[in-house]
Amino acid sequence: MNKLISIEEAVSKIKDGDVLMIGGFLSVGAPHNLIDALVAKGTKNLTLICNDSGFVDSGVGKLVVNKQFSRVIASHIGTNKETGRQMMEGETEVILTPQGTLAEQIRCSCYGLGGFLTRTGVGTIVQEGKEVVEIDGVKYLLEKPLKADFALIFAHKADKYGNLVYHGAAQNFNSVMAGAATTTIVEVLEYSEEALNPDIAETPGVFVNYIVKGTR
Amino acid sequence: MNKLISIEEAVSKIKDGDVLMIGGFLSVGAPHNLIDALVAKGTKNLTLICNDSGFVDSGVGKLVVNKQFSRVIASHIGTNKETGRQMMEGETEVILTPQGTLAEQIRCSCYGLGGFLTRTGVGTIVQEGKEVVEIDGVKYLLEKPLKADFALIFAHKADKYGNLVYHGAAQNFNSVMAGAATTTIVEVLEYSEEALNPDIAETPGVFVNYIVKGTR
Amino acid sequence: MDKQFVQEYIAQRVAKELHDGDVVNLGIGLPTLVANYVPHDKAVMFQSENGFVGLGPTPSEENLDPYITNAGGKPVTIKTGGIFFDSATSFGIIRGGHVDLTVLGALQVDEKGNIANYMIPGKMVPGMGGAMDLISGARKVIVAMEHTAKGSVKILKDCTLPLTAANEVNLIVTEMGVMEVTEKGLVLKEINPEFSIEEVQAVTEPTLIIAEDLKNMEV
Amino acid sequence: MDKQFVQEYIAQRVAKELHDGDVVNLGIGLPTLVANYVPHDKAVMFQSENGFVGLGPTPSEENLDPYITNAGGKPVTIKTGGIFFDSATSFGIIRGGHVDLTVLGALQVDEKGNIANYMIPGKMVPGMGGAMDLISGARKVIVAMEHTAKGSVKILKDCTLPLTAANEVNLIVTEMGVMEVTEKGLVLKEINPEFSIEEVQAVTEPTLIIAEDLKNMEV
Repeated sequence: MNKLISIEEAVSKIKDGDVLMIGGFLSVGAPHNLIDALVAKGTKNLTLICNDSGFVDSGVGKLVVNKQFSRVIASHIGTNKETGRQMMEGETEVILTPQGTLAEQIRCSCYGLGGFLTRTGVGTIVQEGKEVVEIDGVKYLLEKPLKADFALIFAHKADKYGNLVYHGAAQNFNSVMAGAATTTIVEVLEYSEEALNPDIAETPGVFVNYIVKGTR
Repeated sequence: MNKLISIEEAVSKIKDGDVLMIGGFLSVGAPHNLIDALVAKGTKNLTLICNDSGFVDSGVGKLVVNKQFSRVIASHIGTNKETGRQMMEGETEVILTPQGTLAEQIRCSCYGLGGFLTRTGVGTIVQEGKEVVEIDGVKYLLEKPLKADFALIFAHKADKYGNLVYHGAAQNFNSVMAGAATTTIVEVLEYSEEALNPDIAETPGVFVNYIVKGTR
Repeated sequence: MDKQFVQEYIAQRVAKELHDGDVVNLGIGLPTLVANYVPHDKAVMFQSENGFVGLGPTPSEENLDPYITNAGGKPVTIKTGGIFFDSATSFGIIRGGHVDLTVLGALQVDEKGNIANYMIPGKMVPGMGGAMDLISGARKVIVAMEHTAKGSVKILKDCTLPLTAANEVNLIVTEMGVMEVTEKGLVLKEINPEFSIEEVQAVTEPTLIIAEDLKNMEV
Repeated sequence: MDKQFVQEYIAQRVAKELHDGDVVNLGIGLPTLVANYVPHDKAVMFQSENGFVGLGPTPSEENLDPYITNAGGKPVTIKTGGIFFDSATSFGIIRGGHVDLTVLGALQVDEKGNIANYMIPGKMVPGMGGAMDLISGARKVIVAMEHTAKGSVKILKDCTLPLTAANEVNLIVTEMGVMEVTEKGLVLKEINPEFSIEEVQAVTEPTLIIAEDLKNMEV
């Protein structure tokens, strides 16, 4: 059960057409080294599930610029003009989702839930095509899980069992995505053969399949 | 914004007929001092939401023995014979709920969600009276949030802002209940005027209204 | 009044709505300015939807931590007593009513409390980010904006742009006055003494209900 | 075979179903014994539904920590590499298919993979605890039990007791054999050479499908 692999081995697992969850918020806490290796490899026709589409020169935005996505599911694409251009010109399908709904949809996949009810989006465009459930006079949208082949996430530190800790605002979607895809690969600043304190470790190693060492 | 109050002041807020979430798992990680003060006060006609009903001489079981609950919502009551007796003789209404469903119902209240879909309980007695939603050929039960007036929880340490850390298996339902009731009161082994490390603190102080110091 | 003065004036008035112990989320732009006017006797914690409570000011260069950023991706600090968490918890705090107040700008707002602030059909749509969650989830929603946009009316009977949320706005603060959204319509509670009621009404589509105890807007 | 021998025998056979890296949840009673027979070349982590992965043996008196207990409330230890979490995460692990295998006892199990193991109508109902979640959520569900209860049949065409879960059991291991739940019915894959097929069938309600490569049950 050795979870530590090279970045090359990690990205070689990802095939054309796969669905990827990628952590980070405006590229803060993104798995930058995995992204760079994926850009170099040029895997195509991917689906991105991410809070946003980063910047043209940072984070998942590099993959957008390299035209590796045919579909993007995000809460915000305003910081990367290329995503907007691809959407407007019909090159890439873009599905915009409220940020809290996106986080909860990802969690549902990890937690084996079939969906959840939220007031967010009621009476807006987000409601279109969704079931509206009324309970005690309050309307909710039924939102369903988002599934993925890979979750590419970033953590501050991992032990060899895959237990993770985060630092600062770099946690964002990373810990939510851990375990939410068929295969979870974490990029870390620090790797430890010694086990983390079980009271302090945040993400259980059972959610993590592979660990790669990052360089920044 | 002083959150630290005495145990007496804390239990004086709880009135006959209130709905209480109480943390702990077979009385491990239960807020023992708050429970003892509530036993002494004798508040009646309460509803208990808890993983289990503890033991006759430990945890929430003491409140059961003192006949302070008219309703108990739990996943298991087998370790406290008095709960079973009260249920069989019609003195106390007992609603048995799968443990994972109970945890998620409590979280829904904290997180402002209207419910969730789970496969747990499909085709069993738990399904009775609930909406069954079929998605892609899989059947789910629609489970709704559990609301409460008070969450009485236990943590290892609190800072004066109400941020909490836990130890060992004492976390269980405690961190899930924090913020899930109108008012959350935490009993702690250690109280600190100094702020906890923001990377390590687990429960945000925004979920905690009052802090009391425990003695064990 | 020049634009900057107007914005600071609105922010100052909004700051009077803060209560001791409040957890507050400020939208980008004008609402951000509210943080500069928190009364000194009130302990207010700002929430940052990318994952923490305790949002503090921009760091000095030597205190800069690349992993401590606000929802705009800019370096910030965390205040004593703050705490970091993941995006699911962040939106649990937002959607579960644990944010006491959110302050946002708007393209349009109407007398039913509907708000449109994230897209203009035909133009590039940046996405709603956390705005829908914030407006639907926060206990109190204040729209803080200039009363008109280059002369065109923004406070309407019915929003014409796609909504960010329906029936969620509680209070509208502009440089002209303070308006509360009620079941009967928009109630003008305070007016900037530089304007007459008629002047305010002239740039407001729905008929304003004038509060019996209409006050002068003070900052 | 005496009762203890039977139980140890069943537990040993179940242990052969463990794979390197598996996350496993063991029910109370007989299933707990499986932990004693983990093959030395396989790293298996046990999950404890009260909130951790890495369940270890009973502590010595000086190592006892009152806050480290198993799902029965008894003092245990946490192994190196384990981690504590809350009940929502614990059941996220269980319901999200992150538990590779759960082993439980049963009052009744049937050829459709239905299982009844938590209540007998008219008797005191202790509650399902985490059993419904575990059986519905784990990737593989093994029922480990004595073939009959004091001579009465437990493996049925249709469970008559209230179900804990429907169509979720994958494998049944008793002292008489190993049976797989398939769409066609119960397939006898292994038989304890101390018994004949006829003897096994005599205490099993549904007609057993005999595997073409029926093997002797070995531990």
